[in-house]
Amino acid sequence: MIRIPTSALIGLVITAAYFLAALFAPLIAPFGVGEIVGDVWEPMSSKFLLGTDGIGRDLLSRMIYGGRTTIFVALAATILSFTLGTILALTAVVVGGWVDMALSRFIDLIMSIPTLIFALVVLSVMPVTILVLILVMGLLDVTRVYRLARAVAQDINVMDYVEAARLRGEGTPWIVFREILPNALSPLVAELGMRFIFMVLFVSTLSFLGLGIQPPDADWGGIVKENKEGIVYGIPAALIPAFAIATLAISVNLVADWVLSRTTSLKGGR
Amino acid sequence: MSFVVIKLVSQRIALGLLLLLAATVLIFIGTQILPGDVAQSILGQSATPEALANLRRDLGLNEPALNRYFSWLGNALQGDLGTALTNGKDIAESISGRLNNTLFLAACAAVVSIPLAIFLGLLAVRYRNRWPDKMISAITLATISVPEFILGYIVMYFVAVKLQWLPSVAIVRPDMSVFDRFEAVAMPVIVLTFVVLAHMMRMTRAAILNVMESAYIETAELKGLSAFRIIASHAMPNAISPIVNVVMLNLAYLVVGVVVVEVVFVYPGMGQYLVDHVSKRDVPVVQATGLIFAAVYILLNTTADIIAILANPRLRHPK
Amino acid sequence: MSELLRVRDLKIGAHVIPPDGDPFDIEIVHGVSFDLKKGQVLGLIGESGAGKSTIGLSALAYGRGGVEITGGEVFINGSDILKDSLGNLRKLRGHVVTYVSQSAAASFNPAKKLMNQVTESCIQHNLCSQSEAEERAVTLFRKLGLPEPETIGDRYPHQVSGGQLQRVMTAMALCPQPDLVVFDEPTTALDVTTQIDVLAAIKEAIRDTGVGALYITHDLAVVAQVSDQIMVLQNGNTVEYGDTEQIINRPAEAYTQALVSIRSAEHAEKLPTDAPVLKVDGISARYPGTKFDVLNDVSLELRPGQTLAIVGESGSGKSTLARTITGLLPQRSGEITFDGRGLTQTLAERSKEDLRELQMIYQMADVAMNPRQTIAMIIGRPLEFYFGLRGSERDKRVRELMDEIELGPEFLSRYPAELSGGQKQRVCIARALAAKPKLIICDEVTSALDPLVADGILKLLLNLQKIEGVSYLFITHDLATVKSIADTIAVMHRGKVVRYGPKSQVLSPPFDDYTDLLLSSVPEMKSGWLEDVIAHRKMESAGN
Amino acid sequence: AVLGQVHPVQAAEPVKGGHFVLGLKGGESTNSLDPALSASQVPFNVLRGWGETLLNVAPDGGLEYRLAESVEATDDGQSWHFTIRSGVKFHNGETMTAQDVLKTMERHSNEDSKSGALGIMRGIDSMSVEGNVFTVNLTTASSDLPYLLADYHLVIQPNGGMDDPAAGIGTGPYKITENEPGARHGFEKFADYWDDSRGHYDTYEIIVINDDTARAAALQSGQVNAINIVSPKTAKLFGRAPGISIETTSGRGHYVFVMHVDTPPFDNKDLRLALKYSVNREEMVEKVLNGYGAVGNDTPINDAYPLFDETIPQRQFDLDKAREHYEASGHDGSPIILRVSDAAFAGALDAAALFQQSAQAAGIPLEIKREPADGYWSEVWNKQPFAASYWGGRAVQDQMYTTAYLSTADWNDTRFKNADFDELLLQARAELDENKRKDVYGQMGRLLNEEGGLINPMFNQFIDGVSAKVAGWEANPNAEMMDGFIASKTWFE
Ligand SMILES: Nc1ncnc2c1ncn2[C@@H]1O[C@H](COP(=O)(O)OP(=O)(O)OP(=O)(O)O)[C@@H](O)[C@H]1O
Ligand SMILES: Nc1ncnc2c1ncn2[C@@H]1O[C@H](COP(=O)(O)OP(=O)(O)OP(=O)(O)O)[C@@H](O)[C@H]1O
Ligand SMILES: [Mg+2]
Ligand SMILES: [Mg+2]
Repeated sequence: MIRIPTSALIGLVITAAYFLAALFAPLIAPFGVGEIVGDVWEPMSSKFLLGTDGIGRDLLSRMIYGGRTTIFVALAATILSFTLGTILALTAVVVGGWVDMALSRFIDLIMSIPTLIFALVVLSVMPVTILVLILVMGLLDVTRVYRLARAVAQDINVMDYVEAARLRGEGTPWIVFREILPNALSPLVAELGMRFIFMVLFVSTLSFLGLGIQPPDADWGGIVKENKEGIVYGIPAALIPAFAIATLAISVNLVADWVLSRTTSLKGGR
Repeated sequence: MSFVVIKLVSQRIALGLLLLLAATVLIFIGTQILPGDVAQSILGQSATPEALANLRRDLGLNEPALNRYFSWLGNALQGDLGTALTNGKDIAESISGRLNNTLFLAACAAVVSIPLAIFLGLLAVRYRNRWPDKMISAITLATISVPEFILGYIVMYFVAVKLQWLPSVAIVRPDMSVFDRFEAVAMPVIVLTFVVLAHMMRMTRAAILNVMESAYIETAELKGLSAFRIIASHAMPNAISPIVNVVMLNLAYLVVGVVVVEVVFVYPGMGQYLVDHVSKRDVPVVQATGLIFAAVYILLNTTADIIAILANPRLRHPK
Repeated sequence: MSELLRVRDLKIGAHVIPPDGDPFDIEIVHGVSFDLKKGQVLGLIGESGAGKSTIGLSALAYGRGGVEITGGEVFINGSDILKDSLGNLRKLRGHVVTYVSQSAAASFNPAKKLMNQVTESCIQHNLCSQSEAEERAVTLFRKLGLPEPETIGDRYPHQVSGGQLQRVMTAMALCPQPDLVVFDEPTTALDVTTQIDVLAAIKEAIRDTGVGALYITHDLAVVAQVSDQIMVLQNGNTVEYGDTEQIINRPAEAYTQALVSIRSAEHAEKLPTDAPVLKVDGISARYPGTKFDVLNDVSLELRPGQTLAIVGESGSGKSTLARTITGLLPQRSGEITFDGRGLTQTLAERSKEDLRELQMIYQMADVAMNPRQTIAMIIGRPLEFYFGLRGSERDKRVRELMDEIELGPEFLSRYPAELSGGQKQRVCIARALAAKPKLIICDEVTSALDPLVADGILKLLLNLQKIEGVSYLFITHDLATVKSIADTIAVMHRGKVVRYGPKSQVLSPPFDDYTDLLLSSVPEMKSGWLEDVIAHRKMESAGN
Repeated sequence: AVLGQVHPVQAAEPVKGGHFVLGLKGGESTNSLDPALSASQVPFNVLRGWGETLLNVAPDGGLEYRLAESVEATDDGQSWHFTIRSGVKFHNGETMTAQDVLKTMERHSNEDSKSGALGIMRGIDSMSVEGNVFTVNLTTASSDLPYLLADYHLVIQPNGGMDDPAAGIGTGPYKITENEPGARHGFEKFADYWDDSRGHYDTYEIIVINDDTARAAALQSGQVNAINIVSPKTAKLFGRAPGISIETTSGRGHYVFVMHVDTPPFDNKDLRLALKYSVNREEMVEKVLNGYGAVGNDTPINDAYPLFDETIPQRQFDLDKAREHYEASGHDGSPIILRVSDAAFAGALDAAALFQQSAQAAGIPLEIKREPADGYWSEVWNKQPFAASYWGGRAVQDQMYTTAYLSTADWNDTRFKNADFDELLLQARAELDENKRKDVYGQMGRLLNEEGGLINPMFNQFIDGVSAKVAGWEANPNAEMMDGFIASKTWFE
């Protein structure tokens, strides 16, 4: 059995709780996601455990359903951007030469186009579905992941043990996945944690551009925005989803930290 | 050695310029693809079809795209960015004011946040898995995961409304003293710092931890160096390239991505400027702004690449 | 004379966490005691993995990785440093006690110039000013026989040869003028002539400053020259502890006797037979960005089933030759023919079969293994890659190889950082053997091994040669090894081959100057030899 | 005949001086000083500061004479004579003449014009000047011309702004001193201004604050003296802050959903009625406007218009009727897609969500599709068959109907083409008897209410926030911020 430190345990429990809530949303949520059941911004009560939102929908139910979209979309986009970005970057470094040059500059190029223009152009030529949303988010983030992964891999690629593997005649996949990746893991895992947060926030940004999540469905960032006006008047409807995002972020990163401490240790973790 | 460096840097600069050229093409194409057009956007609901047609003709939207691209590029090379379709203002002039503001804000935020993030990162490594590390992580993660505008509202509410320490709107006037400018950007800087801190701090922490088990760290420890010196002077140089990349990413964000903070604090920067003109489909301005943003990205990315190579002697002097 | 170091009943353990399975504790050192006075040298010898490095580090109250000092006392100048606070330890380390690491290659910070690293202790402990420290360093570089002592400090660690790096490490330890230096195999990578310089420099430092030293080595002849007392270790236990003279001349224990006795690996020189398996024809090479050739018109031949030994001083280009043959460093001119076919300059164009048949064992074992792969993965990979062995078949072969290099199966699940220097070296050997190559380039493969294990390895190599006809390009500085294994010998000096021929011919007079120097520098296992040689050389140079 | 009356000057005694700051939503860095291009709130308010029109519509719906001293029409209502005020100076020192008026009108009515007022100039046959009288001849009679010429775009500029339309030179009480579109606009008192009852501040400035919360905070922290568009959700809470009053004014603006009556399934009257009946208007006013508004009746007209017919029965929320009509429509049950963005109006998504819920209760498969705010007006509105929209209303019913409901209307966003309706509109326009006209307008309203493609759940109110320091506030239903005259008509106590 692996001993899990308390902090990682907390992280795991909270993350798991959010995941489960998302998974079983229809079973748990007391009301429907778009159902108007009360007054505007009702305070917390036994009927509405977290109160109601700006037009009288049950906040708890919206949070539970919203978690679904948020976690699913953010997770899918993060995984996409991560695997693609890392593999591309590591391969570029390992293959080197003009492949590396061309790919890296191409990524720089894509990165230099303002996201807003990018998103709007995509929006205008593609149907707006969750899949497109995930693709757009993931692909935009690939550039960021790529640059980081490349920077890390570049330093590792010149190590003697990588040279030894080349000398053995190993192909690119082996060098990428077995020689470099394990040694690049900890900055990558840290970045993964961050990227997940950015994705959670990014979903709501894109939703407001009209891409993706359609009402009455919601995502947590979106619920924050829907209720943002109340914040300075002490109405918690916006703070609750913000709190959920923060706790999810912290939990995911607590887990990432734990993975990190296992990957940084040259002794296989302790 | 310095020769190698000069060659590398000049190569990268040349490439950067080439990239910029490619970026202009993409931006131009992008602005052509964007649905909707300026005439409609300017006049909105109160316009008539004739008025629209008139405006369109006035704005030269009927010429072929290729001609427009080359004449635009030619003029841009001479520093002439043209005039805005929407309000007829000289773009170079109105951008320069906005750009100054943006760079000023970005610089202030960078000066505060980058050293702070790296310092906190080092501190987190120093007290790894102990409470200072956990505190730093939890707080920065919490601030980064809260949408920017909420941070903005909270800071604004406490600092400006409750305590009345600072003005709630960061409006800058041309005749402002430097001190007043600092005062104006104080709150945006606080918020931006919160926003960018975590990413840089976490990467510093992770990248350094990744090299902390190397044998040379042991050597440093056996030299009796202080924990902090070991981290800062021995681990850091070997972890620099991911850190630099993340720092550059955040710098780029500070220059091109602070729309929300600009809006909340009413700061006249580039972000809002771009958004306004995109939504009005004011193509020349979008192109000019896109050009500047692309230049910023390319410059920062190139810098990151160069630093990464300079920081690693094995890349600089391959075997 | 006052007591500098006093160790009582030292026990050291390690916490091992295998990638699969439960963690467990092992004991590495089982209660060792010894004393060291100011100005004296205690030699620690013993087989690879006996715990020498671990004990050496305990003089700085330091445990590596999962290693922890579990019991006993270590007094430095009368105070028990195991009870010291971390702050006090920091004042001690790098100032009162310094350490010369066994693996110089990994121990230098790759991102910092050598000079900064050498002077750092002085500066950080406020011992002297930067310029003074640099002066000290340059003086040390010169004494240690490093080339370009004034400017070598401006290089980065990867830009100097293995032996040079090791000497810089010694300079780094001596620079702050400590009370006690722990030398962990400081001359393993050095040719005999250079070794004399280093030993002389160490002796001088001891004489001038009264520094005490713990000298860890497996080379009895060396330890005989420098140490006043010797402790013999085996499996973390003291086997024998006494004056140098007594241990060398009248060893009491069987294990010590075995160590002291001469080596047995021997083989008669074979005559040139078939067509050469490797033919190096007039190659020159240089490192990118530098302006002089490290290899200058080198031509050599190696026949199947034979061994070509390359000897030469540190920095003469031996490893560079190996890199060029393997294709890691493209030659500027010349031809390399392997098994009758011309070898392409770059690695990417060589066939998998070529690559398999030509294996290289790196000089610096610790940097040549991926720190995040277990030993089982490291040795198993060539089996899988070249022969497609999987599962139990592969495991079986891995175990066989482990047996051959005298490592138990408990090491299979360990990571490289959890091995001793010699153990890592052996793993690298096993990795090369796994490929069943035709030719192995062995770059200082036995230098980190104690005579007994080294002997075993040499026997293994010779045996393979006999059965499978493997050829070796054997880079070494150890002339004893050369004598026992080589058929042909090439002597390199400053990038050129200065003497080349069958063993019998190269090692018999008349000698050229350099070979003469080389042969006369082989340490002998008698005390006072070093002084004699030094005195003799001084006289000679005065005579000139 | 002379229409309307000069509006009486404010009763209280104004105090001169001070620096007044407005924090306004609705400004972009693309804004121009060219009156022709003014479209959002900030340019509108800026325009009101430096420019003036011939007339203003008074808060009570009457006319106020500004640069025109008097107006006379021929009896057939086809020719209108405007006597231009003399001695009025432009900011550049020149005197304003009837010639400037003519040029201005020509610039806005020119075929090549890009003016937002082009539509209302359409009925003009010819214009001329004689001495200080500016004459307009119409193609058909219209009793509403003075109202049309009160349009805020029609600011009189030297030589009609032909030389430099964006120079910002007018006859207004304030001169523009700084113009940073999307950020701020600075003004100082124009010393030679002709009307002493307006323009009490020495200087004033407009700061563009597009974020609702930031705007509220700026007022609360005393950085600005007045703000527009207080978010209805928080207006009550916000109004509790000390030193701030919330000023609400009912206007003619309405938050609507528009259906194209010529596109299936909306070409089916029963379906349209089903949708109309399934809107819970009270709830919407309560939840989206937080009570700051009034229910709509599926016509664009409310009691803020002159000649409003209050006898048209109010459509009620009636799920049974909705269900009945839905079944009668024979709709196949496929989702009816309503396209929405908050760009249409603040709270559009919320309103749509409420609509969806109540429609669902009636068994109508309404589905909401969120559209990007960017490009909403050009890509969605007036293109998609069912979308959210906002109409600010017009000065008079004729103008409103002409703009959007006439078969030939420029912005017929419901594709409502009804010959009877067109007939009635022309009839009303030429009718000079107010009672008869009111009757005709009533018929048109009923027609639209039954047949039209407009679902008008609510009329919004202007909610402005004003610091207690500011005196002289008066409600004005024509537009927010006292029809943009807040800087001209108020003063510091
Ligand atoms: N971190 C560790 N975890 C587990 N075992 C370890 C660890 N470090 C060292 N060992 C084991 O402890 C023993 C002693 O190691 P040490 O490095 O002291 O040997 P050494 O005497 O210096 O040998 P060599 O001459 O080969 O360098 C070896 O068997 C080694 O495998
Ligand atoms: N990457 C490099 N760049 C420049 N010079 C180098 C580089 N690597 C080695 N050298 C220099 O080339 C020379 C030959 O180095 P090489 O490693 O071949 O020596 P060697 O004979 O193997 O020595 P040793 O016995 O000490 O390992 C040395 O002087 C060394 O300093
Ligand atoms: Mg050792
Ligand atoms: Mg070498």
